Amino acid sequence: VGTHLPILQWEDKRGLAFTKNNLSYSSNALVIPVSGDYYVYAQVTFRGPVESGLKPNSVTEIITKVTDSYPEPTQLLTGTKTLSENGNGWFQPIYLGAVVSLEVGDKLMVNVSDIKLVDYTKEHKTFFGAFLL
Amino acid sequence: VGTHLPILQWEDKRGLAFTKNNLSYSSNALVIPVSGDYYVYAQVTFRGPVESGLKPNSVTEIITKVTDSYPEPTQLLTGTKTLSENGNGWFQPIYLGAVVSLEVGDKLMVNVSDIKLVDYTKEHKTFFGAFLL
Amino acid sequence: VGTHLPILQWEDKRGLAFTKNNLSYSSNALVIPVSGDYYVYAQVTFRGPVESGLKPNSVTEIITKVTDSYPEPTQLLTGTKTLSENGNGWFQPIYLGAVVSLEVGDKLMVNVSDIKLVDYTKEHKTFFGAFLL
Amino acid sequence: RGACPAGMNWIETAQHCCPPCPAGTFLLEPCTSPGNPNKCDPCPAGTFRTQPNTLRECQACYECDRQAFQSVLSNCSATSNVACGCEPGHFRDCLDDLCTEFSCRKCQPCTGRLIQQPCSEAQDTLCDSNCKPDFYREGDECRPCHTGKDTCGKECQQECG
Repeated sequence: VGTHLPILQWEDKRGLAFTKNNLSYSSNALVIPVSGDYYVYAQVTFRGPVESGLKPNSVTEIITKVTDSYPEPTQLLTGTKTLSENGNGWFQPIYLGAVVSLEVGDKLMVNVSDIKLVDYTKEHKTFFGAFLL
Repeated sequence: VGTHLPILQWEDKRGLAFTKNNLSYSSNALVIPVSGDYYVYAQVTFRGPVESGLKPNSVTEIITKVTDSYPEPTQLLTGTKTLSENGNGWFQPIYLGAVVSLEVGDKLMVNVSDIKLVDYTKEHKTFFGAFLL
Repeated sequence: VGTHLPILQWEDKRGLAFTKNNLSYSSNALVIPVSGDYYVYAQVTFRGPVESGLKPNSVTEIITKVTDSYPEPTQLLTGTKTLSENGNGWFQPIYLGAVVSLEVGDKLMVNVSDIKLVDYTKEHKTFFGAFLL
Repeated sequence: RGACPAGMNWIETAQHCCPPCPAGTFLLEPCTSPGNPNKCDPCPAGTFRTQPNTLRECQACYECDRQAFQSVLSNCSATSNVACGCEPGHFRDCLDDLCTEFSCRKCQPCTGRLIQQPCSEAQDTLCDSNCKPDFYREGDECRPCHTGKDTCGKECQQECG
């Protein structure tokens, strides 16, 4: 459930983006270098219009964990919001953040309900990160 | 004053939930083990439908502090949002997070405008935590 | 772009507000005392009514960086939301938070689309902060 | 932190002032002393700096929003961000007064009416309020008089005869 949703890809070097302390980014996931408690966060700005008549009634963002020790992804944090904007141009940011216990090698990803609705145009509107406590 | 609003109860052991470094959970509150600055956060996902005709026009989440040194609770962080969804099935997440100075023994709780509207069904949609800086 | 929007002023001493570890507040900005990675966050609660007929169709909050090393401000984090509430009295909180790399002397500010819409009446509804990782 | 003369920036890591790197580049290595040049590298593809600077990285270019029918007016270069406009047949639906955020909406066709003002980047087509000759008004639409169909209702007969 939820984790079959499309996975976002991220820029990890240019502009404001960076990875350090061995936290690395590969194939759409942040890879955990050392076991511990991490504050994990992500914001996705969703936006319309999509071709008129195709307005979804909700948008969803899920931070997911994939681990070698379990065959299925685990949903860590979920933000889901129904849309009530009627006009064409709408914007809806969803921010998520919390402390989770992670093991070395765990992978963190962000799934969204519909990639076509994600505002990827500006790095300061849609972002994803984690830091070790 | 918001703090007479109902207090949420939390799972603190099973699934993704955990407490450590002596941060403990008892009678609906996180209990602060050592004085210091903490990043405190919580997300509550509110959702309808409620019996039709009873749709609230807003939802509110408040992180509150109770301390022995003062007889009244203190509102630390508040998220309040009016609802404009007209349909019955609606979802509205509210995330709050900030650094607050706390004393040993202080208790942190989450109040909500209406417990019936809280989506408590999935641990990744409604969560609450804190960590010492 | 974006950074010509009005800048919010903040209380830095009274109530829940405080600054420490040389992170100081002056002329509407948090001043970074030592280079490093910071978790920077802010919530702005926007609210109507505005004189009827003048309801904006969106609200925007931007955390901006000003540095001696560059003549233009840099947008670090942006939350922009269209409004669909039709009634007059509406509330809309926007929370932003992420890790950014900062240099000593950098200044952090919060810009908003319209200062008249900001609910500054309660410190727990609109807040701004940062901490060194 | 030392004060620097005009045109020079304080470099914390070097603990002295250096000249800024030119626009389109970023500071790879600061000057060894205020009189010497920095080592500046060009902004990597997909990034830019419009101004002289002593920053350690360039800003990431924005992207035009294809889903919102935006088009590229000018590509991102080492010294300028991308500029976005609207695809032909669309106009800007601004989100805020400064139009920093906009989506592009289809221009209205003015079927059966004269065009007062053609669609532009900034504004939708302005249609004449009256129907063109050989068209009649039905509700707020203008319909052709002779469609070969036999149905010519009351409004049609009044205007089309």
